Amino acid sequence: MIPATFDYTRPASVDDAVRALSDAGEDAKVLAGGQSLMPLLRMRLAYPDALIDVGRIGALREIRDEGDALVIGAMATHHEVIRDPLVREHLPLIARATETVADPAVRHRGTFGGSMAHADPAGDLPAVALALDAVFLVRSVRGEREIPAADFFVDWMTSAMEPDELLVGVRVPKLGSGWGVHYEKFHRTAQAWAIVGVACAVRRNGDGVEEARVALTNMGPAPVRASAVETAVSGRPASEDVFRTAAAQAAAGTEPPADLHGSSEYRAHLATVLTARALSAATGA
Amino acid sequence: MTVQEGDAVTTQEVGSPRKRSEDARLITGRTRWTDNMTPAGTLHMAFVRSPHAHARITRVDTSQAKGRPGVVAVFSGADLAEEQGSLPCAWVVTEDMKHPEHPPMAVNEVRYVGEPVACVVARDKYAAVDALEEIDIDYEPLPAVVDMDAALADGADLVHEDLGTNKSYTWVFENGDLDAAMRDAPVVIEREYIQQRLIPTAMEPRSVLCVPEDEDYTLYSATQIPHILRLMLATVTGIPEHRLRVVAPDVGGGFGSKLQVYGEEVLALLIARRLGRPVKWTESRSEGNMTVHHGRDQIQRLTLAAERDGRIRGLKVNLLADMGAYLMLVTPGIPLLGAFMFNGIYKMDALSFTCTGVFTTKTPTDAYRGAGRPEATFAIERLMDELAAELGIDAIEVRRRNWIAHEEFPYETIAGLTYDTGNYEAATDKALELFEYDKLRAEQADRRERQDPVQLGIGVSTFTEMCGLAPSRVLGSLSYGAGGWEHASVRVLPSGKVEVVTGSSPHGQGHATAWAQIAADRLGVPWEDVKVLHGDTAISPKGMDTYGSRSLAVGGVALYSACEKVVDKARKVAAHLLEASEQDLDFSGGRFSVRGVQQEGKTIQEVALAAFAAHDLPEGIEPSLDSDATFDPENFSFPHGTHLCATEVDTETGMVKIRKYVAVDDVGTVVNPLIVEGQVHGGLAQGIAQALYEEAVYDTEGNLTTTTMADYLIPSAADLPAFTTDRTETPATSNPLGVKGVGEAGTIASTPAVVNAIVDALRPHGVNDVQMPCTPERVWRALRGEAKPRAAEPGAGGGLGSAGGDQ
Amino acid sequence: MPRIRVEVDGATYEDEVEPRLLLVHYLRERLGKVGTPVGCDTSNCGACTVLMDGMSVKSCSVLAVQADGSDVTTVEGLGIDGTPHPMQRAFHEEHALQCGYCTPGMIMASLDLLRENADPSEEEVRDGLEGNLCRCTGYQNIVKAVRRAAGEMRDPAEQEVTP
Amino acid sequence: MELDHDFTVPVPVDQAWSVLLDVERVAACMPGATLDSIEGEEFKGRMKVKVGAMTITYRGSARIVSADESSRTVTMEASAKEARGSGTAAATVQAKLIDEGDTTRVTVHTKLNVTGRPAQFGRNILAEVGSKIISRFAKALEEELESSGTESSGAGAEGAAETEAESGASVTEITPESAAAPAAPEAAEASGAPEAPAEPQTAAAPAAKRERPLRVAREDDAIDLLEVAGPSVAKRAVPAVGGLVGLLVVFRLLTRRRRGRKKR
Repeated sequence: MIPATFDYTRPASVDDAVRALSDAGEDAKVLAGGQSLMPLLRMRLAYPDALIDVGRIGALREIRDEGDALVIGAMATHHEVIRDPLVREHLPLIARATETVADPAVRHRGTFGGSMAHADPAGDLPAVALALDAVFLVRSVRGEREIPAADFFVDWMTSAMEPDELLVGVRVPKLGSGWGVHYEKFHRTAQAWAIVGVACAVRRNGDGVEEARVALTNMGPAPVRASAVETAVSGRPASEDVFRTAAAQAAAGTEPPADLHGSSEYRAHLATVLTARALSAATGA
Repeated sequence: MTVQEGDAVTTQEVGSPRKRSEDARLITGRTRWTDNMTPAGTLHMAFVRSPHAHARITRVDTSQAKGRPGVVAVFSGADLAEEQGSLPCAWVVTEDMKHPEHPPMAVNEVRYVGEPVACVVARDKYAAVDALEEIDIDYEPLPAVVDMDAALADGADLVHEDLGTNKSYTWVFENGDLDAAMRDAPVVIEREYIQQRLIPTAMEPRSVLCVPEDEDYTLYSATQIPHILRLMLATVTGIPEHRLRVVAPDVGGGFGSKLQVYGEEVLALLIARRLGRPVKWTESRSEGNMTVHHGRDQIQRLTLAAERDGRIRGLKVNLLADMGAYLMLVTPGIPLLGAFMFNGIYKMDALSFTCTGVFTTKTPTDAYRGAGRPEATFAIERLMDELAAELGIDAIEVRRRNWIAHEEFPYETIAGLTYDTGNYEAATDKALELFEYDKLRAEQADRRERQDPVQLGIGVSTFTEMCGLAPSRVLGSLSYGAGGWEHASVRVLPSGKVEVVTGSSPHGQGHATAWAQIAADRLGVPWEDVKVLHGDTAISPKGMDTYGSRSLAVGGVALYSACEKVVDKARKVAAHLLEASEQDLDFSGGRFSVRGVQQEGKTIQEVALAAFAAHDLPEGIEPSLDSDATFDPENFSFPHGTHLCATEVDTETGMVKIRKYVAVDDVGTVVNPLIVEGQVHGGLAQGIAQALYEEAVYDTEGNLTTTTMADYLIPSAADLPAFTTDRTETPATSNPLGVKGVGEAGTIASTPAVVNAIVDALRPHGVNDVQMPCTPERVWRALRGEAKPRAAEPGAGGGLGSAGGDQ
Repeated sequence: MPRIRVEVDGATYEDEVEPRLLLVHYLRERLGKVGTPVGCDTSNCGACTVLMDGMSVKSCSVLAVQADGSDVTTVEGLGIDGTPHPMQRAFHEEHALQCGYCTPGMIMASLDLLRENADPSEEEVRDGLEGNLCRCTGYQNIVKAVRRAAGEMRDPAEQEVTP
Repeated sequence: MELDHDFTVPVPVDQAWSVLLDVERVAACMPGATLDSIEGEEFKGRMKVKVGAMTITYRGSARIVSADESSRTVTMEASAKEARGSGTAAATVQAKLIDEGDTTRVTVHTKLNVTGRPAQFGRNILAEVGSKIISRFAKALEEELESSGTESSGAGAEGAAETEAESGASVTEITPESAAAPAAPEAAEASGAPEAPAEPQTAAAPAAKRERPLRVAREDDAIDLLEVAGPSVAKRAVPAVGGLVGLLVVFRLLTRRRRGRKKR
């Protein structure tokens, strides 16, 4: 299939980009890596008037250290994120989860920010951002604002960004020492979307769990934190039994979708199994 | 021609792992896919397709589209109604078979999602696709018919109102006294198995290019059947056959899906005729998933009666086979190809087979790799495992007690076929050894003991199949519309180089390599000196094309015969040149020599040159060695083998992982082991994919929800295991080469091996079936003891509308 | 219409293109580089894989305008003066193709794989090719071919390092 | 896809019945719908469904096919085609009123049939979007019926309030730090105050854009392309609005909206 026509601009700077976005009106779309957008265009499920290609704005590609956080430029590709020494050192969960996104060729083009802005509940990275309490840095001609991950993912493929806003980067607090991380992705074939995914970070204190962050992929129209699980493991011994018991609440309060790849009921079940496994893997238990 | 003659041949080429001559262009991108060709002036077609499973077309307004820039013409079905005819079905399986009209482009009514309704012809693809949006069509929706059982119920909504029923036919085959077999049988096993609907998914999407020249038309198509297509196009359109040339250039896989006469092919021809310009159409994958014929889709209701010792008494098979909305080229015959395979390799006293073809508002079904035989093999091989479980006998042992022993061949089966040769014991013993069966059984016991969340299962499939389609007399008895012969001709050029022309039409198998091996051996010329020509009705005027694992077993044998004729002709010329009698000539290594006087001889190249010069030929001999031959097999070929699969089943998530897969196949004499192994690998991948991944899913309203590869899951390298393959070799006695087909064997054998392994892992949990594809959710549900829900619940990797509408 | 400048298989092209023109269609229909085929419309199959500035991309999911200024290598650009590239040769030697439709993409993806991992294990090859579908081979011989090519490609490299 | 909704409104059955017979009012409950013209009994309009990067615009018509006063049942049919594709959408809505004295129980049974691309994916776009649209329709109908009881009280408040209270709240909820919509957060926090959301709506233009509810374009009005965005935003926002107060807000705003019909 073939995309419908659209106008195309390739701004050289963030300022130019947000201006172009503002001028283009609400039916414009930002073209980042295009790995989610291109299939939609080709299937004619999307009809943007204009594409603002931010692929050449070098500043958006940087991954920088801000002391207690990393700021990952929206246009850093998955490939770059996976290999970035800062990410690997301070935010290995992001590297791990990104490795599971699509396939190598898609990871060469697809971007960290693009995945976030697409806000696909089956995407792997939104749950990771949620688990890590990331903050989304958003620009428009009206200025700049920051949106915490908890507010960013609003609904099925819908983020809190306005049509005239551009995601410029994501600030992710470093986890510091003592944390173990894991992303447990469950899918039928290597290329397939996650039926359920669990992003997990656990800080251990000796044999016990001091703090846990657990966020779920594809367990609702947007990623969700399994806060009941987080609470249930905090302060408890890092053991499989504890994890299993706590994980039994993983699906509490979620509204998992039912589709070709899994029923709601099955997803709810999977969430419990996978959460226990993710906790174990993150703690080496 | 006798087997002894075959044995006399020195076999240096046949049996050697020749690297393929086809590869050079394929690895460098110098390919000739149909879509690669765009003659000057080519126009591009695009289709508006029905979004409805079933609807009346009340209005088609093409006026806006006609005004779009770059648009040359727009046609609705009504615009072509006078000339488009009806797509052919060549297999009228019963006298009273209901056989509806099937216009290439819908005129009054649409009966599946994706059926073409209107067509834009434009200067380029982009302009054509844009104009589709401007075509305005009104439909009056009619009820979708999705579920086969419901379709047969009284008062059911009808797919074809005028037929008065959704039943196309009921076809019955019976042999032996089934009632007696069932009466007081100590063991009776009843099962219902679902053969889900599959989408063949050749990597090359369909493509067709029609180039008109005066009153002649050359149609390039990604087809398996250029010869059949030419005849059918002539029949459908009334364009005389001799005005049509069909070319199958490089064809990127078929697996049965390109064994078809598609509406788009007919329309490309008609529109090229109307516009007097080349017309091309290439489908997109999502378009193709809706419109390439689908495969399988049967509900199998089975009753097996057996003795306490495991010996089978009889088998009753009741099939519902989903035809889809129309009968295409061989749609109704596909399930009947399985009729003779339900007994598998086993002896039994009675077999009763009843198949009902059912119309639904879905894409028509037709041949997909194995075509009827995988379904039958699945049924009997699954039942053998069920029987073993019922009796507490090892799955291998129960098979041993029933299979035809090697000394019993030739053996006439309960289905009336004569299996010429086979050695099930040898293949099984070899497979067990490679598999380390006992070791894995021990591990299985250990995991059961430990209540390991990951259980191990072992699945067995001791299969055979009938292939090498087909003896013409058999096809005739099954009311098939054509014969099953194949043609080949051999041209010996003046320089001694050889051109082989074959009626088989490859699409990835490697005919050019293997045929050259056969010819090189028979003629004693270097392999490099043989060029194989195919896939163009102007070059290869006679043929029955490629499907049903027939190329080598029928077409290869035709070539063998043609080569024999060349040698016979050459012998006459050589005898003349050597002033010896024919009987005194030996032919070996491409050289005729006078027996006892080895230094006196003529090479076949020298003889060819002499024949060309024609200066000194014996009386009554034409100046040519060229020969052709047509081979009509006297019997099918019956490859067999033993496949063993070990699966690890995660009982917490339902995820299945193949731990080990061993396939020992007996495909008779092997011409090229490299190619044979490749065929087995690819066949395994597709059979495993049916067991674990693939399903075409329709919702209750008849929408296909697996239109993309994101939803119709084709496994990648990361999803499949490494296979251990080996062979035993029991030559076929039905042809002089001793060969059997191999193209479908892997697919036929592997599906039940995988499912048997999954069920074996879960049997202690009370599970005796998991419906295909065995998605994690289905496995999980089976573990929870859930009966198969017939409700319209999504999920489970499947939905409604595929074979029976349950999931 | 935007004007783009692209180097493809060593030749430079400058063209005006519609923004919506897919790179693969640009290659096939404007440049006549039909060696790179299209197999799907959701970027699943990988048949259209090419290297863009040395990295594998699915050319059906890249706009021609996005390739402006890039260096694109297709399967047609491999090998030197008619001598096949070791990867192409390995695919032939190991019978890693049947119909050959996935082969251009498979070869390009395999080259990308070796760029990062010169000596991949069987499992690494399988994982690395997760984005390329083949319907004929069952992948077994593809995996063998990639590992064979890796071996052949490592050898000359080693010779260079240790003169 | 079949969906059932059931609610009770604090108006007598006769009053609710008269609303149900007003196709314009009922059609107006369809989120994202725009009315283009009224031809006799038939209402023509369009509906733009926008979810993330996906957009599908439908054009079609709606009409009452039966109204049985004795059983207090109205059946309405709507059918539409994609403006740029071959797909269709059809809905049959059967609303039944049950007299419960001062209140009326309403059951709404909807049969939704979508064809074409949105129905052709395993990721269930149809279920994700369709059911949410219908849920919002039922919710809006509930509000419309309730508003009929106090219609006069809202009359005359000229169209400042373009957004349902719940959407207003949701917008503010999801963009609490929107520089361009400084009033929005306050509006969210003050959602208990009936008038509060009205004011920020105009100020928070970009924010409100994504979450515009239905408006009906009059013959004398310019055609407005509207959209449904993030269909379950409303659902998420409901708790923020909360209980009876929220309902009151809804009811007031809707009343004014109906009177307002102001072009954006």
